[in-house]
Amino acid sequence: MTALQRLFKFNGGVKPAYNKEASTRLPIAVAPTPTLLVIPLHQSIGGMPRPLVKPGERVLKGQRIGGADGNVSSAVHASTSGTVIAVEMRLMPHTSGLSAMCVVIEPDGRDEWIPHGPFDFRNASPTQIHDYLRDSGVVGLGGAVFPSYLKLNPEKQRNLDTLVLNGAECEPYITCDDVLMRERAATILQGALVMRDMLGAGQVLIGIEDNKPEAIAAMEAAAHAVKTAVGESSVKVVSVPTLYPAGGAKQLIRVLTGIEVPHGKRSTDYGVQCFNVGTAYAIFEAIALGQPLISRIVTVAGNVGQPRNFEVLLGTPMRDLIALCGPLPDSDRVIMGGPMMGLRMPDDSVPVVKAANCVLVGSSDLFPPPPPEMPCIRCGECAKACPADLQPFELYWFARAKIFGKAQEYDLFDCIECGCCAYVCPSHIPLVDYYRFAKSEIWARELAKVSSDEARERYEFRMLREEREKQDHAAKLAAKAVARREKAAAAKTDAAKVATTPEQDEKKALIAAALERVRAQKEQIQPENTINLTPEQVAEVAAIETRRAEIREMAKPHVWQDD
Amino acid sequence: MTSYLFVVLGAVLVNNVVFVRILGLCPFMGVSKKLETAAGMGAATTFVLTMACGASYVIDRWLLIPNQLEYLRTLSFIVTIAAIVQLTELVIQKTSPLLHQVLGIYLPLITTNCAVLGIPLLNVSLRHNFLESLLFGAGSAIGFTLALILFAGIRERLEAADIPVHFRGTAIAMVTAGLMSLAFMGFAGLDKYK
Amino acid sequence: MLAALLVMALGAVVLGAALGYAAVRFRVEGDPLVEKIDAILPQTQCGQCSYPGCRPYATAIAKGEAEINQCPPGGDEGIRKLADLLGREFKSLSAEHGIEKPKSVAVIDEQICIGCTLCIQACPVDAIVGASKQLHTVIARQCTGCELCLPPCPVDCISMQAIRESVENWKWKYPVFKINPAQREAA
Amino acid sequence: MNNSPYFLKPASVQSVMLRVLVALLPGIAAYVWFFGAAILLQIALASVAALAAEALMLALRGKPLMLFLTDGSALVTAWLIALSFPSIAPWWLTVLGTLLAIIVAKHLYGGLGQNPFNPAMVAFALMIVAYPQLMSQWPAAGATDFAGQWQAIFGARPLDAISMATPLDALRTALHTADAKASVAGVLGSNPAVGVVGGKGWEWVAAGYLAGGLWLLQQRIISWHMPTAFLAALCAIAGVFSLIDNTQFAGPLFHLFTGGTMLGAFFIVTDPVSGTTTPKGKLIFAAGVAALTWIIRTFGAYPDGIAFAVLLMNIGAPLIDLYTQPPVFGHKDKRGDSR
Repeated sequence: MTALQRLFKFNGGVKPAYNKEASTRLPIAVAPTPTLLVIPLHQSIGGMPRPLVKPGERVLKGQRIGGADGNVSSAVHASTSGTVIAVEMRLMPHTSGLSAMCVVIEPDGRDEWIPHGPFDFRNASPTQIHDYLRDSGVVGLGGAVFPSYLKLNPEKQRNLDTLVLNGAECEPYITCDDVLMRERAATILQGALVMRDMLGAGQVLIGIEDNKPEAIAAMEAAAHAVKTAVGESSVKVVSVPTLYPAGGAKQLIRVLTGIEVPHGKRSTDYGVQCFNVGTAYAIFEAIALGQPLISRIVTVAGNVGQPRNFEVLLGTPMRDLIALCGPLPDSDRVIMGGPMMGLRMPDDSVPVVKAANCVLVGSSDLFPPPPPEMPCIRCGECAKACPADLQPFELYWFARAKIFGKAQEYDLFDCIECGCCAYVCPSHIPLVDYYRFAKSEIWARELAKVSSDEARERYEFRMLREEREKQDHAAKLAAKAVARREKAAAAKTDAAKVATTPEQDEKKALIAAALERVRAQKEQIQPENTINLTPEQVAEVAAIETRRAEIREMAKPHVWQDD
Repeated sequence: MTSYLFVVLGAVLVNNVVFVRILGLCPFMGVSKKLETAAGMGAATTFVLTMACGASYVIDRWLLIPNQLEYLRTLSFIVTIAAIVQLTELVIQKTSPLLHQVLGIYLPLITTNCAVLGIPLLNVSLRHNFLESLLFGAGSAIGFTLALILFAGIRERLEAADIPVHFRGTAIAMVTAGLMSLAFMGFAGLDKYK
Repeated sequence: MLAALLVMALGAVVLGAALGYAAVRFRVEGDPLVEKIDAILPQTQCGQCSYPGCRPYATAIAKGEAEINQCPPGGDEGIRKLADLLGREFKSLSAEHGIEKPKSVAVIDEQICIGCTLCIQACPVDAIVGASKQLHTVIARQCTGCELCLPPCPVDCISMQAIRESVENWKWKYPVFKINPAQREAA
Repeated sequence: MNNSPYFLKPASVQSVMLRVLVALLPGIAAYVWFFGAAILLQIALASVAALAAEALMLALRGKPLMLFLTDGSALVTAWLIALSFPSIAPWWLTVLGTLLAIIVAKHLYGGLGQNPFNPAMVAFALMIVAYPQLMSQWPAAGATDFAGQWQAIFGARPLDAISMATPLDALRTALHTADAKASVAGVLGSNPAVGVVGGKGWEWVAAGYLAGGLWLLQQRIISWHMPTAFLAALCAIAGVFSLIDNTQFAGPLFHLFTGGTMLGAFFIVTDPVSGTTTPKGKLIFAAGVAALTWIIRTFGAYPDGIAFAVLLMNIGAPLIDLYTQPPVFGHKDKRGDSR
């Protein structure tokens, strides 16, 4: 089943030490329920969900505690039954060390489920599917946590050829997808078939790096079982060469189909949709069992005695997980994710969230502090390693000097922050840090630009209004003066009875004049140089406008479809 | 035919107006911070210089020499150049307001760009005919533009370099111009080959 | 001598005529540059530049009447952009016009507000809502932090609060450049 | 504490520079064998001068001294200067050139990685413009008498006794003097400095550089683009012109194995800092250096054109890079020269 698939290559990539064996020796264990669950409301890309519970309230396992807010947002659920003891700011699993709104639940130990049951998606309208998946909180579990309902929206999909299931898992140390595929291959496949039916996709390609032969065998067996049982033959398990970052959604799509999805485009525009195997598993649980996303598989690895994978309730403090694996005394940091892209946690008390595929314990022996940063010698190693075909040293050159426009011209926003460039750099430059810095500066600037445009509009409107009020006021005064004069004149000559009240006419005329002036003024705002242009100039203006639009598009917050 | 080619090549490379004749340094230093403005300035100068060479040849040949007024040469050339610059400025202001704003004070500065006066005078002393004058003017101006654009390319990169504080800006630009001049000395002798 | 005079006079007439024609033919009206400058200005409309708003200041810059370093909310970044656009040298912010402060929004202390509407009239972007004798409040999202509402308030109930850093607006910091710490300030 | 990635590939600037120095050794060995130990003296002089200048500039600029002094970049520059200068040039010529290279061409631009011009070639060009005589006195093959060379370097003895013009110089002088009868074969045939394909002895030095360069290629310190494009373009241009008129234009083998061709191809043109970095740009850059080298060698006033050719292409490098950016992932169809 694997033999016939033609594979493609992406440029660049690196082969770091994988260190995956240690955590795959033992099967997945269920982590015990902690004494306190801290469930952040914001666990996906998009808007912060609204809290739906109050302190003191009793919640059941699977009860929605955060409701999706806005077009891109995903619900959050109680991981077990218990009492809400607080809805407050708590330290987030984020490098910034900042806090955000969390629901703190004290479990009652009864683990009592909220009533739930399967969801018949085949007889549901697209809107119902959309709402159901949104409220079941399924997001991409590969690390990007993009809400899955937005990618499973059947209305928008046309001619979807391929559903890619991402089991590549290229980051060192992480094995959560590996063991999930080994142990629960059939469920993953069921989930994949559900997604395929929702999307109306032709084939399902399951891409797995060839350093996970057990997972490939398990998935193949499951695919074979499905084939013999229901004659389903659209599923193919494909072994892909082990090369970091083959598990990036764009890189995997490239390897499996040869299609390159540019930054800012959706893969569905090219007939492909990509999900992580863990997401497929979660989709199956949500659809077939009616269970929202309340737990996930997490690899605990690095500087611990016995690395292992756990099925963890969301909200469990990382400290409790690490304690299960026998942390070593010289541990000095906790990383969420792998060593190439993982985020350094402010401390080990932060909770496991939907994005946490791995809790990596570090020490200065395991991850020594980098040697001093040397100047870039433009050797081009980073360009050779870059899977996005960028020129990292140019990006660095301009990001370091804070010349962000130039960095953007060199396609800063096509960077997926995979870390390959920094990994190979002989000058030990923290390249990715420079890109993160430049990107967040540019986003901040874009936001400032939007709000300043809004302020300009409001200011100009206010100016216009004040001008109008002034003119109205002057008109009123003038009208009054005229009226007074006329009254006096009328009294003097005693010649009364003018058919219509001139006062009103006058006022109307004055208002009309004022409006006319405002209109004329508006017209004058047109800059003179946009009239009488030659066709070339018009074309040039149009070209500039499209370029600007592109830049705006590029500068939009970068959304990974990696799951 | 080859002699015309040598006039142009000589003017562009071997006797590059900026790097070898060291003329027109003010706009060279002033308008080379960005590639686009450098190209704009180069284009404007090319236009002015070519026009100036043609006009000055006509004036010199048909007006000054017949009337034995060679002593008015410098004066009349300056007037002609000033008028052509003024004309160019008006046209640019209309057709590309941004370029006009960016070139700013440098556009009228073409008037006092010594290259623009120097090349017509060199034309006279080198006894160029009309076509040679035009080619020499255009070639020199292309050499000027080339210098400007190459320099701008380097300066755009230098902008982000960790240059010692005291050398930032014009200082390092002067050093760079010197080294570029050194490189252009490699062309020495090319126009005298056989 | 006469020939010289004639030649120069002839030249003057011919060139003068050509220039005169060009001046008419290529006349430029309006100034599109103002738009471009205005787009760079932060639109706080605070008047710290000594002009009544961002657009008047933009007009003044375009005319060459104002320096580019008079806008404290735009900061060094804004000055750099203006310098780039106009091909002028970068200058640091002029001290007499103020200093660059962290972006903040106005907050009305509702215990003290007497509902006098003076701040509503002062706000250049209509970001304060309320009516006479009623509590006023600031629409934080639309407040530009211009501080123009502070002086008119008779009871000093408006204060400026810096925008707090959150997980959403947190920015990655500039990587520590171990080689030359002085460069960070300069760059 | 640092952010991701948390572990790095073992690689360093120092090891890159060290391997470049190692790759120069075969060429240096041949140099010593044919032309005596004077070159070792020059290398020592240049190294000391370079390290001193580097230390001075680092101290003045307030940079960590040991970290940068030990990165090896100054030594690479020094060795290239020593190898491109005549080995019997007076000591002050080498030292002055090295000081100018390190101080002006390197540190005024911000030091390692930021210089737009190749420092070694700046030194060569400055010195050959200022002291054309001294820069054209090359040792004759077999003249390995170290005492005589010592005296030449430290100024006691006139140079002419142990020096002679290189084949390139001889050829250029003969063809330039408008002697209608002069031809390539005639000039080279009668010249005692000419060996099998290039200069006597020099061709072995060139072979040494070639060997070192191939090792660098194998070590992936340099990419194949630059040396290949440089050598191929030089061959092609020289070949075409010698086919047209072999009395006036020397053949490709002569060009490959005389002057600084091999040193240039693997050690000078390949400098990533002052050269281009995109694959297409590298090809254009190296071919441009080759073309200019041939033009200056054939028509110009200086005996070897590599230094000027490299500097001239250095000037254009930022623009070449700008217009040869490779297409980014997903943009392969529409990009190219769109900037």
